[in-house]
Amino acid sequence: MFETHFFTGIVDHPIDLDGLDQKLSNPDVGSQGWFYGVTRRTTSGKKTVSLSYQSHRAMADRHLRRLAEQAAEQFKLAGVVIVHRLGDVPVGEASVVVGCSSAHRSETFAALQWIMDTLKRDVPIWKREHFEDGATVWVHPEPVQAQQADSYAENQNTKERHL
Amino acid sequence: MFETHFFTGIVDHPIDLDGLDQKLSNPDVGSQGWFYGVTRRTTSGKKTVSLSYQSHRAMADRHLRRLAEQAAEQFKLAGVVIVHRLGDVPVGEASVVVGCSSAHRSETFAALQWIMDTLKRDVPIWKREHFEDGATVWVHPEPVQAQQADSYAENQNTKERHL
Amino acid sequence: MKTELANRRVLLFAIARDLVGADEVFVSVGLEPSAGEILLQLGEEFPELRVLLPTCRLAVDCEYVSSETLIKDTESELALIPPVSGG
Amino acid sequence: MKTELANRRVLLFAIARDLVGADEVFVSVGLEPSAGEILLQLGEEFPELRVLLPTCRLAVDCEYVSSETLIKDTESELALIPPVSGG
Repeated sequence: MFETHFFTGIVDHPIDLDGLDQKLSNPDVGSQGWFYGVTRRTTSGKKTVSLSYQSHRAMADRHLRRLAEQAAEQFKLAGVVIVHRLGDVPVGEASVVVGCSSAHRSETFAALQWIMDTLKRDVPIWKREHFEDGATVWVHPEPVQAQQADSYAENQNTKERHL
Repeated sequence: MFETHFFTGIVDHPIDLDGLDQKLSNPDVGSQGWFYGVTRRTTSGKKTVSLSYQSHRAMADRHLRRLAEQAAEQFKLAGVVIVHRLGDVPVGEASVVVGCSSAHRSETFAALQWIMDTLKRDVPIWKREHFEDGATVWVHPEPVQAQQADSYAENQNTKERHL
Repeated sequence: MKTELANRRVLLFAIARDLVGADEVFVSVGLEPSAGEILLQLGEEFPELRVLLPTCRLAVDCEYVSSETLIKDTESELALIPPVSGG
Repeated sequence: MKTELANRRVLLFAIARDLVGADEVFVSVGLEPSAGEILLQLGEEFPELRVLLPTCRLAVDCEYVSSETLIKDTESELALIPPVSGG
């Protein structure tokens, strides 16, 4: 028997790190890993004041939950925590916290990385950077996979042939 | 300029997780990762009550410090925390806590894994398992590398040839 | 033969929302459009989205779909998802 | 020619300590022994360590050394390090 404890969610307030710690407590599990993504002050020379996050909330909620479930199955986790904050996240505060626990550390580490990579690729959350000089910019995301980018272009070509 | 904050040590009491959290706070760093090694209740069917740790303390202290310095250089870390607890560590409590912060998460994850792997191979700390039935056993460590195991055997051969 | 058309609502987010200046738009498409047709029609009706669209995915009822997927349920929620940048 | 001998103290830890029943032992070796000679002599004088020694390393003043390393300083601290199991 293998029971997994899940805790995922989107929040509009500072993430309560101490409270989350409790979610992974499990006397049968030896290895616990955490990742915090934190707003940092400087990005390529410009001073950042805060990041603000927007999401398709229902979809993001569902995808965080699914991420946790897939990670638990793939990496045999006993516990998974994924929490993402929305709205303004000032410098030094966490926008995302991921925690995993498992019997062995290799699975804990692999799961943390897989969750962060997949979250950054698929969960509908967007980040806007607010600079000290008042400028704001939607953060340029990871390069979109060719396959995804093609679907619009393909349709345009198809349409043009049909004209 | 690149400044790194180190915090390493051996302690004889429960590890203060909240306190350690502060050690990695840095407004210029976006990525923070933690690993906790926790005593677990069950090992291959037998119920564990606690693990107790012994060390060559001066040597372990020095090697933890060096581990942190090497990791900081190799993975461009802004902060490194490594704390190991000695003596009895009851089920559910942490025996080791490692924390790393860096600009990017790939470095944070790589550093955490490297530190744990190297710590388990080289830092002179030993773990004894105490079972519910009163039995105790020195935990069989990771397989010793052939090179290390050879040095005694080689010397014996040399000696025998000299007899 | 006359093609029956319907207005479908599409939710916008992040940079797409800023480009159009609205958090939802309506596009005029056939009764069972494919996701690709929705994306194309967004480009037709909102030229300001064209540079972005090649990088976007469409989500139907909170799930990503491929461009061939047909949207049969007129109640389905459609969302234009620009490249995400959470974390 | 007579070889001059000296007693060198070696610290024991964990299972080595349990096997011998002491947290340090003395072995009789030459004046500038190699680490390998220390290990060999431990096996000679403490047969209960023999099964363990092939997996052990010697540390001199808190640093691991190879078996050829000569121990020149008579004040150096010697420690027998069985396979470690921290974490």
